[in-house]
Amino acid sequence: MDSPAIATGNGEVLAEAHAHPAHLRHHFETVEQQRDAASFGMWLFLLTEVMFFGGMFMAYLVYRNWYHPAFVAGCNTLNIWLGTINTVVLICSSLTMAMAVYSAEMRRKKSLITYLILTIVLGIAFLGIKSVEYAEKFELHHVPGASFSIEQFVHPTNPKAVALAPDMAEKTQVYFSLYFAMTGMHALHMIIGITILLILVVRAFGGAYTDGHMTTIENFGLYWHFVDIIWIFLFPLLYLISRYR
Amino acid sequence: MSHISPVLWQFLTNWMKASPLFPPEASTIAPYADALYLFLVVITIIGLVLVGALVVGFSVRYRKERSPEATQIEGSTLLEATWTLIPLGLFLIAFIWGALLYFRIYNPPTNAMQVYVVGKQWMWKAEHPGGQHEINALHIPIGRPVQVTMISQDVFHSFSIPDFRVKREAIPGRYTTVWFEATQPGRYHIFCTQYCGTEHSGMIGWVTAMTPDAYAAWAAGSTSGASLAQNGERLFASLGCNACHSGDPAARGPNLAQVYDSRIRLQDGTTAVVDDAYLRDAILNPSQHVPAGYAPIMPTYQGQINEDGMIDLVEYIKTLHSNYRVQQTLNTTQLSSTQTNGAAPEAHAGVKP
Amino acid sequence: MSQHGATELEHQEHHVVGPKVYLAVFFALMICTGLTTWVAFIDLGVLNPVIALAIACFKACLVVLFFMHIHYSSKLLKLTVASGLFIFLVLVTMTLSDYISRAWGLW
Amino acid sequence: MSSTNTIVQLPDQSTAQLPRKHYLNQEHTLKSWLLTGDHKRIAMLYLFSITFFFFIGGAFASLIRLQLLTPGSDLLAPDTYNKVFSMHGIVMIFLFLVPSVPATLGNFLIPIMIGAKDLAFPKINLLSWYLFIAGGLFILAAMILGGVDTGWTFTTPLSTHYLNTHVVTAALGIFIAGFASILTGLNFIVTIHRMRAPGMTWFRLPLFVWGHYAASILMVLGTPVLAITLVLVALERTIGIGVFDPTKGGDPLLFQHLFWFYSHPAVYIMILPGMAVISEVISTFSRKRVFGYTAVAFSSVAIAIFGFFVWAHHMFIMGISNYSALVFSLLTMLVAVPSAIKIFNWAATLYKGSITFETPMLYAFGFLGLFTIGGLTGVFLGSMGMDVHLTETYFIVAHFHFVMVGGMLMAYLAGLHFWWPKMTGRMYPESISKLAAVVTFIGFIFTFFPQFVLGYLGMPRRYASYPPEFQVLNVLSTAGASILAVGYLLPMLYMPWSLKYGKIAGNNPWQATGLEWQITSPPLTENFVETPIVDHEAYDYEWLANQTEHEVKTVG
Repeated sequence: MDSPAIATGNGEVLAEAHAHPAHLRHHFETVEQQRDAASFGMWLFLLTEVMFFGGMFMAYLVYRNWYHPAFVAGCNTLNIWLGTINTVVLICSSLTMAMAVYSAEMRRKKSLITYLILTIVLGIAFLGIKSVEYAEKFELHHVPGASFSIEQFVHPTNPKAVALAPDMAEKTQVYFSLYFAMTGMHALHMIIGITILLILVVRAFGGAYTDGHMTTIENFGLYWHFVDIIWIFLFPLLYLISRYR
Repeated sequence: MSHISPVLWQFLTNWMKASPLFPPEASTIAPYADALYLFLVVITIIGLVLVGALVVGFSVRYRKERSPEATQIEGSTLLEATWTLIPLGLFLIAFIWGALLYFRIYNPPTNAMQVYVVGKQWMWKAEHPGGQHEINALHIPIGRPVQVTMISQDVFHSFSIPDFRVKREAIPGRYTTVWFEATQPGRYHIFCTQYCGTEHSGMIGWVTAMTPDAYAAWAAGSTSGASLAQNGERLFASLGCNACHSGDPAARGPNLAQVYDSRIRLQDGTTAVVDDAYLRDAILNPSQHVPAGYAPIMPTYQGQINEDGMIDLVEYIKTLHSNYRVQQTLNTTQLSSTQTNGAAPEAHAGVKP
Repeated sequence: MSQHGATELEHQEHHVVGPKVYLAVFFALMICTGLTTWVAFIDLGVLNPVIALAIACFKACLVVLFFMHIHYSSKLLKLTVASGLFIFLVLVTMTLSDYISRAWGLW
Repeated sequence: MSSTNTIVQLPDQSTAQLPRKHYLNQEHTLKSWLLTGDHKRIAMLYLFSITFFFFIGGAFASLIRLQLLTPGSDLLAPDTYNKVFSMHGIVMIFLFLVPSVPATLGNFLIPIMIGAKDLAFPKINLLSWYLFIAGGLFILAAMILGGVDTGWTFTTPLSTHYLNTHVVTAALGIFIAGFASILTGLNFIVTIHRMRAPGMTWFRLPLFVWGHYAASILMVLGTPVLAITLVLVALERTIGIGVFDPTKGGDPLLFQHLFWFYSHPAVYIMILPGMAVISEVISTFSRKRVFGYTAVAFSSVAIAIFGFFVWAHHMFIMGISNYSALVFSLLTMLVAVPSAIKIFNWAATLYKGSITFETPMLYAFGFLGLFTIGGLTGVFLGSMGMDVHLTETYFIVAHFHFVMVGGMLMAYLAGLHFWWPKMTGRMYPESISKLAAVVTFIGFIFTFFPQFVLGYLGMPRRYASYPPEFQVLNVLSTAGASILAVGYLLPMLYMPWSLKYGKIAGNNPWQATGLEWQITSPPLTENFVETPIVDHEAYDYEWLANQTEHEVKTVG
């Protein structure tokens, strides 16, 4: 909780600071202070992200309790296996990202680049699977808005599915609204993440991050893991409600 | 306010009525609201005078010319505690008093007369059970509690009668209620206070409070001919509700006679009190309101009945004390359906999406 | 400022988390994912969502503690994470206080 | 009560000189301003932009007051009027009040006050300004393309389904400006935690920093909820998802919950930095340590925390459950207490001081009076039964303006005058600025006090036309507004004037104790020649008295 500057701000350290280690910005006293500030800042940013998604989780909670049958029916139209595979893909990408951070820490340029590219590939795989799922929703008219149709819920073609009363079937639109809002926002975060990863790879080729200054890659790792955590919650909430029916 | 000397109270109320600082007290709630208001105003004045006196007093006494030396003082826990606890106490009184008033405003007495209000951009439509329809106007008798059940057809509106000190938002998709008892004949403003679009400031009307006799005369003179319940009955028949809700023990739908205000068991094991909101919801979202022992076969009437029609239906079911009329209507429709060859089934098919 | 020494120590060693920990966490996450999908097909009544969320929370904790290094981080960061959780719970509980009690009727 | 006596003499300014090199003349190119990482220059950029937006919002306010001069909608058609008050609200809240003190004074002073060379993330600080400008441009675009008439509250389903104006553009603008505010808050929190100079412990921080710390917590945690709410509104408008739409099964009250979850704490985002300024000003001009330093510091944090628990008091008549209304009302009463604590501590600070009445002090006195009224009328609205009659009327307009304009804007002007010598190196003209302070105060009372009465009489807010019996009070209010406008225009004239003709201020014209007063005015780009080592409490006038002997040249 305390400023490292207090501990280091006496004369001798100041003299050292004037020697300006590489990557130390002028307004920080020490590299440690700079690094701590950066990761603290990143965590605060993630806090805002928690609240950003928190609003949607809140809405989900309310409507799930109000329209439970519609949510169950909506959930049953999702492909649980694609969801599970996507979860696995995302956890793998988290692992590769963690390993990338480790490689940067160990100053291994080659493995850093490999792991970053692996992370990109896994991220794109996730988005690919997601887009397959989205395309299916478009075909079934399950995208909220003008083209939304409740036909599948009132008269399901799948013999195992439970038919909903029309009034409850209408409420599946709330489920899909939240489904698209939540997974869409998550996908948007993935796309932003992949874009940044591409930049990181290019700069890693140039030798960045393996020279001891790895704050950027560390903080990006935090972001990537956070996106993973959001999916860890989205998966059970959207795919696994009362699956046994 | 009985403990205040009557003379003083008289003086205060007369002054309040004469001055433009207060709106007239035209309902039974108004004096309660004004009493709380006065209490809060007094607190504010005391607070302001206290702060003002401290600031001005210290500024005069300790201005640089008189007090060239500042004496450094760290603080005082005792003083901090004082000005934490005293305001806290006062605020808590305001909280309790306000809560009591709130429940007075929103808990209608059971004998209240019913009026329905539908808000839409940009007018208030008032409907009396006797079939009197008014736009941007509301006629009520004095000396009788009036419960207003409202709903909005489009956006949020807010039904406000400042002279009665009551206000409630009319919300799309849900009934809200407020009640008041006018004490003096007169005309009072109705405002829409929730911003609702272009003509928001045009959404105003008048409450006319009348003596009971005058009200009776007005009610007799301005009825549209059919009461809300009668309109509801017509709608009930034309939508084919009586096909299932016939009152027969073997009928597919539950018996609706005397169902209003009763507590019923639902299919999922919970119980619910049948009030206006329940009836409305059960017609629009029947699958969430299936009574125990019945199959969830009722179709939804979402998008087929406007809010006025809903009010007619609700009012009809409210006044349904026996099934005599239902069976009569049923007989006529069955008769007509056999005559016209399937008019009723068509109507039935029409309600399926 | 007695905590100078403590903070200094805290900052001195920047903990490097090795691949072993990462792999262990990774396998735990995988097992949890399998578990949660498997459990979803068993009818446990109200317990289904509870278990699904419990597993999700556990997985999230693993990611936060190890992948995101909170386990090795300063108190400040731990507090930051906790405060995020706290304020989210405020949003949820206070809003639900309205939704839950709305169903109880007028008074 | 341990006590010591201190005498503080104001320095002789006749010999004061501007430093040869400082942050303003370090570089002169436009690029050096637009790509600067210097928190002081970014503060100046913010100062210019929010002044611009203040006058846009002010122009809309004048239109509102002129329209309300007569009962009919004579000046503007109702839909134009709706656009005008919506733009007034949106511009003033999101583009002026939220960034006002934090982004200008906070940006300028927080690093200096804690003895740092800059904020922790200078580039993010600059990014925040660009985001703010982008957000502002979107809002201006919405205005120029035909306006938006949702009110600043964006109530659904009105905003999603019933209006054809540029709701999405305006919402996007607020979304972007919101991120500017998040980044500012984030930067402050990290800076205050991580960048304090040696010896600058938490309880040696000036109360200005405490207030900003509390406000920053609210910015970081509250704003994203507004962001997602506006995203959902935009999605509902554009592609028709059904989260808040009652016809699709959504609950419009959920929008209110999410919106006020941010927008109630937002008023604390606006007022806490204002309170922070007042602590500094009152201490300086009574030459006394703020009475009950810890109480004032913790009351800021208490406001920040409790501020998150009370939002549904905006919804008492909207049909939330009575039980939950009860809880929210009780918590509202609790959050009022820390503000009362602050007021009394400030008043007690004057006790046994050595008080002078420079312009910032006059504004601060204005703040004390108006904020007391504004705060106590908030209790009216927190008291559920009273709220039924008062909410959505001019009472709430008056309450809000007493707190925000009477409180926050007074504090902002107090701060601007107080730190003007530090920011520019020159004094503003004292007598005319005193006049401006008095004019502002009088104009304010005339403008907004009648609105309390109007509110109790029941005049609804956001009315383009109104029943004629309300006219007398409205005319009074408009008359007051014209005085108020003069009060705000005066600083616009003499502040720029003083840039060239003002007296040279010297390092510490007020003999204040903060670190910012121990360096040159205007400060060097790096603030301090070498990192200061703090060995005294905040507001230690005794320390200052000893310092004056060698004119604190060592730090600057």
